[in-house]
Amino acid sequence: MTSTQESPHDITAPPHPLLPTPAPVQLIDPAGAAVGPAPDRETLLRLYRAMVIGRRFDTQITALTRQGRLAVYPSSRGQEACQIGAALALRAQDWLFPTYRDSVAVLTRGVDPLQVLVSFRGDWHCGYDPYEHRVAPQCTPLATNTLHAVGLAHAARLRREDTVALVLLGDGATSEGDTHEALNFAAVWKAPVVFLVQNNGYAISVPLAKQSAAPSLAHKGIGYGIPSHLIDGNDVAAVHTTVSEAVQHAAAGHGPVLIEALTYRVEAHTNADDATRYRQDEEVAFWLERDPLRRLELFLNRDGQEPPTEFAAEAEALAAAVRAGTNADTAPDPAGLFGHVYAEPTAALHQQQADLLDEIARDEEARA
Amino acid sequence: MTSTQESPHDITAPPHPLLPTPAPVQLIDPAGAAVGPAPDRETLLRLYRAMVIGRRFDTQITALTRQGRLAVYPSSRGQEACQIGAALALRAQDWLFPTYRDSVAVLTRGVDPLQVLVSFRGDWHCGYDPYEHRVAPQCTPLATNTLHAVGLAHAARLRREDTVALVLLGDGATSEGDTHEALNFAAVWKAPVVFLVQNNGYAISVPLAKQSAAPSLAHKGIGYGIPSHLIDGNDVAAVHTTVSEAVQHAAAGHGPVLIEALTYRVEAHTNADDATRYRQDEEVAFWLERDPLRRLELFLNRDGQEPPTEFAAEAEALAAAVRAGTNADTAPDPAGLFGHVYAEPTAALHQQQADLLDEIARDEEARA
Amino acid sequence: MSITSLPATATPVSLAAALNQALADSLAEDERVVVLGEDVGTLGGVFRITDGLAARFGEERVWDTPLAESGIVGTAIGMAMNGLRPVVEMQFDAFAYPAFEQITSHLAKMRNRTGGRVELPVVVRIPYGGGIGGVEHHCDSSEVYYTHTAGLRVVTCSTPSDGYRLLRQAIASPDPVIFLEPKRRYWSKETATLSLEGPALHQAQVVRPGRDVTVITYGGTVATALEAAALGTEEGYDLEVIDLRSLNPFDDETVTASVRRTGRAVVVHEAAGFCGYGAEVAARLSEQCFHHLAAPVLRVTGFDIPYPPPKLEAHHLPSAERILDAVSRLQWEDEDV
Amino acid sequence: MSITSLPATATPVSLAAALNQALADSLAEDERVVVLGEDVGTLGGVFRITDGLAARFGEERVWDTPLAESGIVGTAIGMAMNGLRPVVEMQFDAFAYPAFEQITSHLAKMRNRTGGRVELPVVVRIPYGGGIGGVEHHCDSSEVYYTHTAGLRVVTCSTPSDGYRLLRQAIASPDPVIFLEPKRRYWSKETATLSLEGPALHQAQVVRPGRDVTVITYGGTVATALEAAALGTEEGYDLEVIDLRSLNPFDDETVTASVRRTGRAVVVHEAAGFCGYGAEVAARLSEQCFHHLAAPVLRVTGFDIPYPPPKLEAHHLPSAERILDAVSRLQWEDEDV
Ligand SMILES: Cc1ncc(C[n+]2csc(CCOP(=O)(O)OP(=O)(O)O)c2C)c(N)n1
Ligand SMILES: Cc1ncc(C[n+]2csc(CCOP(=O)(O)OP(=O)(O)O)c2C)c(N)n1
Ligand SMILES: [Mg+2]
Ligand SMILES: [Mg+2]
Repeated sequence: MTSTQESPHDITAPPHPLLPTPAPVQLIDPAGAAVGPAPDRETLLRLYRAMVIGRRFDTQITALTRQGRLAVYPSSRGQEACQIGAALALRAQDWLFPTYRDSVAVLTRGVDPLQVLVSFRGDWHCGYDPYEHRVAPQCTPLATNTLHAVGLAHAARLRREDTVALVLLGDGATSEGDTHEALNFAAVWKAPVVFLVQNNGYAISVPLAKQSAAPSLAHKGIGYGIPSHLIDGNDVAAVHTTVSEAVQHAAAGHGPVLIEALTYRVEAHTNADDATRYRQDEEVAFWLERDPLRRLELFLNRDGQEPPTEFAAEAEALAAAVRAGTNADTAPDPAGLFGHVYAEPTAALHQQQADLLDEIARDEEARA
Repeated sequence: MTSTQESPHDITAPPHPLLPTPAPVQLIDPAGAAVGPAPDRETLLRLYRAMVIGRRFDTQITALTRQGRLAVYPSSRGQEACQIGAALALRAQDWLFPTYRDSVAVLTRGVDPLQVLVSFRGDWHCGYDPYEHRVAPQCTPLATNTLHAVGLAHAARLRREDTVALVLLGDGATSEGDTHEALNFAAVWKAPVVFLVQNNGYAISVPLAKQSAAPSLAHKGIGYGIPSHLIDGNDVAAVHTTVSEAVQHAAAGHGPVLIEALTYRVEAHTNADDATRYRQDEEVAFWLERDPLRRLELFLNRDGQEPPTEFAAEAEALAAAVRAGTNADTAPDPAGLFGHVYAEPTAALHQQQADLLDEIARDEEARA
Repeated sequence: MSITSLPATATPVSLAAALNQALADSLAEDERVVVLGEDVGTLGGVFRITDGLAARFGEERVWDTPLAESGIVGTAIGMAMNGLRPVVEMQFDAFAYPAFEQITSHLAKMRNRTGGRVELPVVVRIPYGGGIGGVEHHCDSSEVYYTHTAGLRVVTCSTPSDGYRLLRQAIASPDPVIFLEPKRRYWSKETATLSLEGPALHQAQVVRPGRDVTVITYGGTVATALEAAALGTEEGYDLEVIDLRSLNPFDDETVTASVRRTGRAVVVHEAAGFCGYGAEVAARLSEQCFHHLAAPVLRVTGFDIPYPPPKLEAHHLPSAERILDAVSRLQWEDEDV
Repeated sequence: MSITSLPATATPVSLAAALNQALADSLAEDERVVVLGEDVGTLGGVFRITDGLAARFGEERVWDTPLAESGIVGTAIGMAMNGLRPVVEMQFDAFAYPAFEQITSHLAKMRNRTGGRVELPVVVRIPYGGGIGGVEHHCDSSEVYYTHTAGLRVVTCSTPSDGYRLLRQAIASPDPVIFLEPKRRYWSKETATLSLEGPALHQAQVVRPGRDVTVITYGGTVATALEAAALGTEEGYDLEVIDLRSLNPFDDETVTASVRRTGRAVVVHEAAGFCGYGAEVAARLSEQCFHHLAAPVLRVTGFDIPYPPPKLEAHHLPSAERILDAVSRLQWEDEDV
């Protein structure tokens, strides 16, 4: 055998054009050093700004949740590189299909922070107008949003509109049948969809090993004929670059792309969860060491460059606005229960609303 | 570059241990020539016998269906190599999970031919005792049987029983979410299951190209960590050998195997279908040329050897028994409607049964 | 052979042809309408309801999907979010169950959860019910799963002319509609001119006026009730028959007016009786017409069993005789129980 | 902390702890019993109902599945075919919908389709209903989807001691059981000795005897009805409260005996009223007790809307006051309508 044949396994080359590279794509390593072509500084500063703000938004909500001001909050902490790298890869005409976990992505897309919080405060199911920023309602039934993204993207294609749909899902959600159907429909229809799996290692308490025995979740793509990428999800440069290329690929009519981003959920599943029951402090510490925001900071700091400081002030202002906006307890109008079940309330709903309002009036009278 | 590096793409080697070979595995070619290590003659004769009988059974039912003696029949014609090669790869302690299409596999497993026909005659939903020959009821809701197979196999493993479950499904059924969930559960649990996809090119009228954009359906395996094989489904030797090895693999505790067998449905989807609406006669003719039974005959005939003739007589006897057994019109007992909804009929069901029997009695009286 | 161009003059037309015409006319009039499902393209559907549509309107308007019902409804939801009006076909009743989560958690709720900002004008066509000698899983009457789910309109049809009108209205509706087609009536013909004029989507119709008893039904059993009414005259009963058409919302006005007049009611459907649609009808009639009722509202329904195999289905399905039996039990002589 | 070893003497015990004990005792007594679902292993379930079981019985008896509900129920069916008695957990009500096809087309029908040869002793545990400040998709009352499906037993529990008994009976049942756990009562305590003695799986129970009105309810609203009964005494009403426990089959005997005595009935549940379970109760009471009823059977239910967000759910849920309002409308002075 010649020496060229004995060359070590090349981790940058996939064994099949549709398979991911064996090692996750990384452009900036955990120490903040460039290991691949990073985006230009302007892009990186856009990403950095959003990450500073996103992190502050998330920690602020977690704090408010601890004070009981929210019904529930599934934190994005640790996953900001995925959510922001991806959200900022979208063009104005594209759509984002987020899950309950992706509040930071929703914020980054331009949705008003207090509108993001409406559902977590228990005021209403979706607090923003999905059409305003092209952000679907945050989705709770796992993997169901993947199909919505495919349908929306396919409709855009039928209508000759240049729109890509980016759908976010977790490692656990990849096990649901809907994910399979969505990948398949997208591939057969060549729908312009980007599937971004945020593999944070857990579905609530269930670790990836109990979720999948595949070499990687990105290895699923080839079974649908979808090109797939495995990336370092704590490297915002890798996420942004890969998703941007995927959006271009989809927009160019080449069909869907599947991306698996390896990341970690730093907080518990939600404030109601007790993560100490199923994971070790050392594991969390390991991942805190790989914090995506710090990594970008290290990169921006390299060669003694100073990262901009004005974003911190912006983030604090947003946090203050969030605190102020959630200060007062809100009471949504009970009449709102009946108005949007159908385009026009049915006779029965009119009656039920009248009965309720009457009951409330009687109660108030009784109390007065 | 050296010439070894320029050697043509090797179709016998998969690019990854979990991927299928690019070209389908074939042991006997359409002309009846050996192109790989065929099973021994004794095994081939067992297969041949079952194919002669299975073919006759199928054509007999199709004829009876034309005469209106059956409610519906989805023919196995053309797929005998898949169904028989696979069924005969099972050991007594293994289970078969067939679909509506797999009557020949069910017959081959030992189920009484008239019991196979009970459901197609409209007498009852499942006409045989699933435990007698370890054959699940023929399954109509697509892909749902894949999960049953995984559960049964996993239970066997938990109980330290040496049982493998073989589940049959079609190309269309691979699109259903249940197939995905079953492959994933099987892989994560290392359940002893063999998934055999009979890719006959169509789901009723829908051709494979509208069903999947994957390089092959067997390429789905790697996305679950399941070793996968693409085989010539009209080559009973390839089917039998591959499924036998898969059964061994699963029985040895190595987990599930996915096999895609390329075959063709010669008849329409069922007797109620009009296949001329969606496929060309030339396509059917092409596949008739690749008939699995004839291929085995050619192989057995090679070097002037005579294939045994006694199987034809056996097949005729079975066909005659089927004709005789379906001659009289049967009328199942209406009381049977209520007896097996629950272990014990509820008070309400007792009442409904009494009402019905009373009504029937009154009707008969009126008619008398 | 395409059945998509019927003349505007009265002519014998089957329910299947009328529904095909409704789809064709909706596709022609509104470019946002698309038709998708298993085998709806080249084949024209296993019941040929979409026959000829792919050829006429092209594969971008009418197409075969991969085989996955959750996928079909889920992607239709996405399409509707983006301005289309998808009409999807579930091949048979029981094969809509894989789509149950998409229907229940999204199709039904999207308008509500977004405070009216996102509407989903999707029609889910489901050939339902028995009476065609179909094997297991091909004959379910699944209406209650949908009528109990707030946010869905649920509609049934019973005749070609009404089927045409209802399907067109369903496609035009801003709400998601579960459109139940009684498969055993697909081939029943009626001499009619297909037109949009007639009752609105939410209205019930008195299809036979009568004095003695109100028979309330829908879909496949409307014809059975009419048969009972015809037979009933021989036994001296004058039955009023109401075709509900819209199962949700329920047209209280039409139904209670009739029952207050007749004082007696029978509800008829194929689905199992227990927690069946007839329970709602009986419950609300008791609430709304209590002092007008001379007898309890009786239900003539399928038994509380899985749908039986072909050779036994005749026992299961409500017959004209069984309806008349119920009528005769309506305490005509004021016996106490 | 494990809550799996409770003393046999009467002691305050929550519904959650009682259900945990029922699982532990079933696992200990019958080696065929296995427990599986999302997060039921290491975490002990999001409601901790399976707390400590994996540690005590090992990962081959109690384990975390991949995240796919159709997969969970579908594989449980296969396991039951092969001699096990799986108890599966659906994490929340709306997350059982992906399993709807497996439940409806297989779990419910397998015994029937095989003429009794294959039985599926599977228990599907579903934490259901609202009242816990849960966000959308976490608070559905989905009982009718199951009660209308022949072949399934459907059971609800309302107290720790009864929850213990019912769950043990459900696991021992040869039929598939949908076991609905009212999540807002998980933390309600009762001083009780957990035992198997008491009513059978299919029996309703009069949980408070009374003379004037029969209030029929189940699950989460039993406590509400008892509250109404307590308040009602002040208003001069003596309410009898029946906890149905088994929603399918329905215990006609207990319920009609009560209503024939009281002559008045109110049905209470959280689910939407339209085609809700109360419709069946009202319909069959009208059929069976027509001449005993002084007033129509009234229903106090959730509105016909998707389950509302946390801050509005109190308006939606039946309250003791709303039950008493209905009681007061039961035509005590024989007004005609
Ligand atoms: C269909 C469905 N089943 C169960 C749940 C309950 N549930 C909510 S989040 C979750 C875990 C999801 O894990 P993953 O997809 O990895 O996302 P992550 O929360 O880690 O971001 C589960 C089981 C749900 N929301 N939907
Ligand atoms: C869940 C479900 N959806 C739809 C159907 C209706 N149906 C019966 S067979 C069939 C096509 C199946 O194609 P394939 O899986 O390739 O199997 P084949 O009939 O070719 O053997 C369809 C759509 C069904 N039986 N189950
Ligand atoms: Mg996760
Ligand atoms: Mg096929």
